[in-house]
Parts: sequence; C-alpha cells; structure tokens
Amino acid sequence: MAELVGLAEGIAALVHDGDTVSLEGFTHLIPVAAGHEIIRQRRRDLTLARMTPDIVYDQMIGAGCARRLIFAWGGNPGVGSLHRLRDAVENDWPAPLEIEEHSHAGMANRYTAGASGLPFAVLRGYTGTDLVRHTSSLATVTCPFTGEVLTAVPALNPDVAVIHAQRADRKGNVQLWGLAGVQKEAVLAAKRCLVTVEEIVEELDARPNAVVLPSWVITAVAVVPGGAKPSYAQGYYDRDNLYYRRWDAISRDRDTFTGWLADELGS
Amino acid sequence: MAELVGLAEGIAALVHDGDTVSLEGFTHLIPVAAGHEIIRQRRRDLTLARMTPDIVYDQMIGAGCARRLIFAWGGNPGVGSLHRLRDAVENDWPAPLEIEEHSHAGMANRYTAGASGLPFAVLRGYTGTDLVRHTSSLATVTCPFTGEVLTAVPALNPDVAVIHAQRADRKGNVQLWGLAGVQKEAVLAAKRCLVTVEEIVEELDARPNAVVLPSWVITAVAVVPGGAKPSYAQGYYDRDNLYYRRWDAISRDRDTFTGWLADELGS
Amino acid sequence: MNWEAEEIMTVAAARALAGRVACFVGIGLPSTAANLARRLHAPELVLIYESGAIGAKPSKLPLSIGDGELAETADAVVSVPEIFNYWLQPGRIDVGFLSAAQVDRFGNLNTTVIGDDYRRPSVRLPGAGGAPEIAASCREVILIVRQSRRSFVERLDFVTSVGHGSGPGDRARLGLRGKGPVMVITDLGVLEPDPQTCELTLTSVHPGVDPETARRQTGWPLAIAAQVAVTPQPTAQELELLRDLVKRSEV
Amino acid sequence: MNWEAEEIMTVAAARALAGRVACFVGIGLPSTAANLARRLHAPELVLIYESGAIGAKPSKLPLSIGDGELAETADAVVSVPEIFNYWLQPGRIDVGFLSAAQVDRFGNLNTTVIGDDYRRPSVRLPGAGGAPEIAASCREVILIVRQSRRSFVERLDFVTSVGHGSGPGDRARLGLRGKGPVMVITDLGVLEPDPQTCELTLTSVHPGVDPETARRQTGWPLAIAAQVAVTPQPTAQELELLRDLVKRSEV
Repeated sequence: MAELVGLAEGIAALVHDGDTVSLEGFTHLIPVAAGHEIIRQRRRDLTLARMTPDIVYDQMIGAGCARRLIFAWGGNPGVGSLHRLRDAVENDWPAPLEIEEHSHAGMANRYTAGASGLPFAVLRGYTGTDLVRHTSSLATVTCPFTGEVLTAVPALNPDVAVIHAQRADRKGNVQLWGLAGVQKEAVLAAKRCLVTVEEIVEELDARPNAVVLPSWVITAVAVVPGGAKPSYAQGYYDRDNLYYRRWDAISRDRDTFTGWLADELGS
Repeated sequence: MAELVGLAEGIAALVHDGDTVSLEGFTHLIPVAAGHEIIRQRRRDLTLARMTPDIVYDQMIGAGCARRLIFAWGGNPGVGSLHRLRDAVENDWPAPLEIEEHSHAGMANRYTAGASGLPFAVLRGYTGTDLVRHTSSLATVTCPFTGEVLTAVPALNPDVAVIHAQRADRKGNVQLWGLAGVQKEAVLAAKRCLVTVEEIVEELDARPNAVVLPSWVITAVAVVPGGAKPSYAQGYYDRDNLYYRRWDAISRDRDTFTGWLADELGS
Repeated sequence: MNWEAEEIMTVAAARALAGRVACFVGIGLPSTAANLARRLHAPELVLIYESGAIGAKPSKLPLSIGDGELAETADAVVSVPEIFNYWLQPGRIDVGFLSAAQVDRFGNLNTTVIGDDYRRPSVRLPGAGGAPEIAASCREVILIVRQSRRSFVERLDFVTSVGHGSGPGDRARLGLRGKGPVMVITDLGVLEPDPQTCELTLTSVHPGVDPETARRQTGWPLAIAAQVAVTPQPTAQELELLRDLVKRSEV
Repeated sequence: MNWEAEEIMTVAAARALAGRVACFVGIGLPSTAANLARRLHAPELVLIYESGAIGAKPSKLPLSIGDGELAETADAVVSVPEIFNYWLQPGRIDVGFLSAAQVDRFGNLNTTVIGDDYRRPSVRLPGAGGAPEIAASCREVILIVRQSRRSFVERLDFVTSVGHGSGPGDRARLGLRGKGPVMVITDLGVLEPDPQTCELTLTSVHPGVDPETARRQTGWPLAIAAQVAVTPQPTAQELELLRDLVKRSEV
C-alpha cells in the first residue's frame, strides 16, 4: 500500500545514486518538482530513462545527476534544442553522458514489456535505420508461425518510476486524466515508484479518460501542488509555454545555467 | 467511415458463409441480436471465435451456423454447461464442430496481436498443460536478450467482428463503457466490423471508463435497442440472470431447443 | 449453529485469505469466499476479476464474472488484455482462487474434458478460461474442490492448469513463477502439499469428518499428516454473513 | 496578397491533404498544415498526435505535441503504447507528416546527429521520436523540409527514418509496409519520387522560383521534371486562415 510522504523524504527513500530512474510524462503531467528535488539531493550516476527528455532532464543532466540517458526524443518541445543535453553529449560538460537511443514505439514497447513481466516486446520498427547499428539493445525475432522477421526490444524495468498525477485518495489510490502517456506502464514496470499529486481528495469520483493506479502498486505518494509546472495538469493549470521559451535562453550558456541552478535550487 | 444500416442489411452485407466471425463481449454488451440475425439468415460453415462463447454461441451452434469454434471458456456463466455446444462436440449434433482451444490470456493476446498488425504475440502461458499437445496454434519463441523460452500465439484477424455498444453519434463514432472486455481489439483486428448500439445520440458526452471507436475504423453501425439482452448494457438495462437459468432447461434437450428456434427465430 | 459442508468449505476458504492484499477471483465458491472475507477479517482485500474489475466491492455475489456491479464498484476498470498482461502475468497478485472438475495428487487441474479422447470426450467441460495463467502466475494458489473419487483422481483426463506438475522442481523447470497450490479446501477438510514431495496431504478435517472418510473419497492413496487438525467451527458471525450474502444474491 | 516562402510551403502541404481520412501529425509545420487543411477543404480530417489524441480539433496550434486542448477536443484519447501499437503500426493511417534536419535523394531522413561520429557529434539533434515508425507504417508520407545544401544532402550523417532506402524495392525488402514518401514540400517547390528510380525529382516550383535555384540549394545533382509545374498562388482565404491560426497561437 502506498505511503504518504513528503517530497524530500520520498526522494531520499526511493532514489539512490546509480539507480535507473524514469520520470515519465508525455508533455502533460511531467514530474518537474520531483526532478528538482533529485537535483537538490545531489543524486549522482543515475541512468535517466524517458521517452521525451525535456527541460527537467536538461536540468538534471546539467546539474550532473546523470551518467546515462535512455530516450527517444530529447528536445524542448515546440522550441528547439536541449542545450544542457547537447553540451553533455557534444562536450562532456559537466560530465560525459552515455546515450542509449530508441524510437517512441520502441520505448513504449520496452515499458509495456516491463509492465507485463515479459523480457522483451515485438514490434515493426527500426528496420533500415542507423539506430540498429548504434543501439545495442535491439535484436530481431522470427515469427514461429509465418517466418516473418520482426524487431525485438528488451523490457525496461526502472529501479524507480516517478510520475505526477492530478490526485490521490487517503488510501493512496492515484488518479490521472487527460493525455496519460506511458505513465501506467512506467509505474507497473518499475521496482518502486513515487507519485506526486496536486491534492489528496476524500473520493476519487469518476473522470473521463481517467487512469487509476491502485494504492497497492504504488510505493509512495507526495502532495506537491504545482508539481508539474511549467508543464500542465489538466483541470488544474495550463502549460507555461513562455517558460519553455525562456528555458532556451537560460540553458544556452553554462554560466547562466549554473546561476539558475544556484538561485532556483540552491545547487 | 461507418455506414448506418439496418441489422438485417448489415448482417447480409458483412457476414458471409465460411467467414471467421467474432461476436465479442465479456459478459457485458454481448451482441445477441446480431447473433440471432445470423441464425435467421442461415449462415453456414462459420468459424466462430470468442473468448467466452455463452448462450448466443450455443444458439448459433445448435442452429447449425458453425463449422469451427475458437475459444477459451464455453459455459453458461454462473449456471453450468452449454448443452448445444456439448451436443455438437460430444455427438456431432446438428453437425460436427471442430474446436481450437486456448486460454483467456492466449485469446486476449491473439486479438491484441491482430489489432497491432503483428503476426504473433508473446506471453507466459500454457506451459505444462495439455493444450500444448492439442492446440496446433501454439508455439514457443526465445527471447533474443535473455534466452528465456516463452509461448507464442498467432494473431487472430477475424473476417468480421460484431460488437454491441451503448451508443454512437451520427457520424458513426461508437462509445461503450463499463467492462469493455476485448471489444476494441476485436474490432481493430477484424477486416470489417458491425456495431449494434442502443441508440444514436447527437453528442457523445464523456463517460467514465469509456472506450470510443472512431467512425473511420468501423464498417457499419445498426441501432438495435436491447440488442445485448439477456446480457446487459450498463446504463441501459441489467443482466437477465433468470434467462441464463432458463436457457439451461431450453437447451438441455434437442426438441425443446428446436422448438425454441422455430418459435423465437423462425428458423 | 448448525452448518452445511459447503458452508464450512466457504468459511475455511475465506479464512485462508487473511493477510492477503490482492486476490484473483473465479466465479462460484471462490467468489463467495473472497466476498465473505471482505465482510469478515479482510475489508481491504482487493478483488480482481478477469473481466477487468480491479478492487471490486460487490454488495451481493455476482452471478457471472462480469456483472455490472463489479465495474461500478471497482477502483479501476481495465480491458481484458490488460488484466492478463499487466496485472496477472507479472506476478503482482498474491493469491489465485481456482476450482476444477478434477484434481490430482500434485494439485494439477482439469476443466477441459472428461474421457480419454480429447476430440470425442464423454463430457465436454467449459475449458481453460483464465485458469492456466492464474495457476502459473499468482504468487500462491488456493483450490476449492468438493472431494470425491470422481474429482480427486489418480490421473487427470486433461491437464488444463499446472499445480506442482509431476512433483518437486517441476514448476521451476516449466518456468512457472508463482508457488503453485498451497492449499486445497474441500467439503471434508484441507489438503496441503508436502514440503518435500509436493504431494497433497490431508492436514485438517472439518468437525465430524474422519480422515478415513477423506481417504475413501480420494482416487489415490491419500497421504494423511501425522497430526490432523480439526477446522475450527464456523462462528455465528461467519455463518450469518455468509447466509446473508447468499440470500441477497438469489436470482 | 503577398506571402512568405514559409506560408506557401504550409499552404501547399495543407492542399496535399485533400482526400485523406486520417493524418499522423508531427509538431511544427506539419501540425500547422494539417490544422489549416481542417479549416479549409478537409473539415473531417482526423488528426492523430503521438501523445494519444485521435481526432483532435485544436482551436489554435499546439506548441507541443501534447497540449491540453488536443485531449479535450479529441474523439478518443489513448495511451502512448496504444497509439503506436494499435493505430500506427497496422497501417491504418493514410498519411504521416514529417520534417527533418537532413533529407537525401531517396527521401531518407536524419533527425539524430550532424557529424561523422555518432558518439561525438558536432550537433546533437533531438533524435528519432515517432519518426521511424511513422515513416515505415503510414500508407503514405509527406515531408516538409526547407531546401538548402545543408538540409538536402548527398549522404545523411545518420539514417533516422527510411524513405525509399537505396532505391526501388528497398522498402519491400526491409518489410516496410507503407508506400514511403510521396512528396517533399519545400520553401522552393515540390519534389516527388520518380516512379522508376524513386529519386526525388523537382516537379513544381512555387511562383517566382527558378528550377535552377532549387538545384543550387540541393546537395546532390537534382533531377528536374521535363514539365515543371508552378504552385498555384495561395488564395486570400488560405492566407487569411493561416495567419489567423498562427496569430491565435502566439505565446
């Protein structure tokens, strides 16, 4: 059953140096506050996994939390590059960053296999691309009925999944709605998980397109209002598109970035 | 885009002798009226696929529509045997019935593979059971990353899927809610599909746990109020549990059954 | 209070759910026992039905595995592929509850056919349903089967679901990750697999049942534990709640 | 009315969607063009975003692929695994819209790295995202790329998504089931694969553009069709709707 914790306490208990960590959220409900707490607690040598690393991963990479990145698309959505990610890959700053690169379809299926207790998933993908030459976690598998050769990707089972949701009840059942991304799969694939929520409510009344994750598959819940900003939480607040543009300027230069890090996160 | 049709017209256009047909519905929203229309139109040599053949398949088998049954659990839920199914398997009455037998997990994954455009699906299942000796559509596949041997099932892509849903809008977008079973997968796996609905509404307002199947993946929609009786349509009517008990008596005896067939379906 | 054999069987099964978090429930006696447990000692027990209802809290016994009240009262409702792939298969569920037409000494189950010829059986049973994967993947399995020479057989006519296979180590060899059957609850008593041999052994009898009666109702030479316990009498509360549940559920 | 190169490029792309049912939309110009098409000649066009929105009808251009309005206006919202597995992979979607940093003469795309060394690139680009499978599985693909010697290259630094591979028959050999790129819309004109060789050939230019200009802006010896058409001028309605859309979408 999920335990109700403070954010700092939850990160301290669940995220350890060297872990494989997935902070998931496909544009919507990105667990930004949790990422900032990981920076504040100076976690190191993390393998960061995520379909769409965006500015919170840019910040974590720039802050030196990550040794490795498993991803499919690393950009500032609608704006451009992630400059800290680029600086790490292109110039090893602040530290070298290994990358393991997939497509969205591949990452989604890796989590799905992980959530399903299977060692791999099968898809039509990657064929003919240079990803096949550079990504070691790809293979082929032959259909035993038709002989057709398909692509196989290994299950992704993070040590910790961190997601943000609209709300939970007192028992720790979590509810999120709107674009639900791959969060259910990330949580079910992970060994342990932390969910930050906008609020705790007495009753999770039904919502359209809602996903409910029952308390007994969740390790800890922390109440963090606004925990997805500058991304959005449907029904709570909108995406702060201006911030995504501002991040481009902050992150472009190492000194501006380190100033931001000191000012905003005391890191 | 889905065409709005009458039930008789829809069955005549979409279901042909010799087809593989899936009337899906996991206890809830069983397309009974459509099954009865298939009996009335005297379709023959059908391969009937379904996870849980219940009384409508018992009726179709007793009426001589089926040559073959692909299934996982064939009973009268909460009551007992399907006597027409048993009579066909045990005594070839009214005609021999080939069976291809799976587990629920296997059937669900066969539809999922079909819906996903893959030739097969991988699961942990069947190992050590006698299904492996008797069901030819089973194989193994080896994980290219771990060497683990898993079970493979071939995709199931019916010629026609028939489902019942609560409602559709005028464009033919279909909405169903409550226990949604494997209906989305059956529709997306099938070459063509017919959806019977309780009603057409102007606007599909959001419902909790709703599945929406957009018009452009549906061949035809027919308005058939009560089309799932004696099963139930959440929000419209309850399951007629008594009818399931009565079916036990009707179906136990060939003469009672043929009388029922003549009286109820003029067949 | 007086009670029937089926009642003590259900009460014993409900008691066996103490301390469990999540239970994968088949229809019939397993569902009755799980719902009774929720009303007794396990109000937080998570009932999972293969129709896709997770955390269902029905007010009466569902007649079918997919009754409307299951979805209406569930914490979450998911598709049938999801319930098998995301919830059952990875081994998240503590206990699976199964019944069968035939069980053998290693707790293997037959729900497929009676008779020697699969293609032309003397009795065609409903088939596998969710059972093979429930038996494979739940952390533990509890069986509820009425005990007789017809149901407790020397050799299954068909192995639908694997218990302990042909004995120790067999589940591991087959890659089955749950522990398999830990208990068979019958109308006569309780059998448990011997820790060394995996063979089902009579470890308790219900009040008034002689171990020799259980042996006579078993199609193989039944092992009987050195110390056979006696099932505690059903309490008045247990019987009242059970009878109320059954009464409210009548069609 | 006067117009900018980017405007005619977007208008040409919107026009190319005539007669399509469902379109898998990437963010940026493809999204602008698809939303413009919905306001012009294709009000029923089904926009599918990889974030899980099927049939989205945004009132302004989403800045990201997962803006809230996409879910709020969609016919159906599904998970990200489902959008790729159930909707994209089986080839249900008529047309996929893609852009890239580099394109070669066979319409193959690079969105991964610039530079010879993948491990130490001179420019690290965002990466594959949904593109490889959009390029593989949509029935047809339309590319929108600004034309220059930097983007239209003799040899890609990295093949992120396959167009026509190394030429005729290559897609079939690779098991890619969609037709691949049928059109590349640039700020100078439109290129289409030659039916025999699959090589991208300039088949039309935008008003005022000389085919030789297009050739100079291409990193390989660009094939030019015997008859080069001229893109019809953007109409006042097209431009007004486009400008209104862009204006309403400013942050």
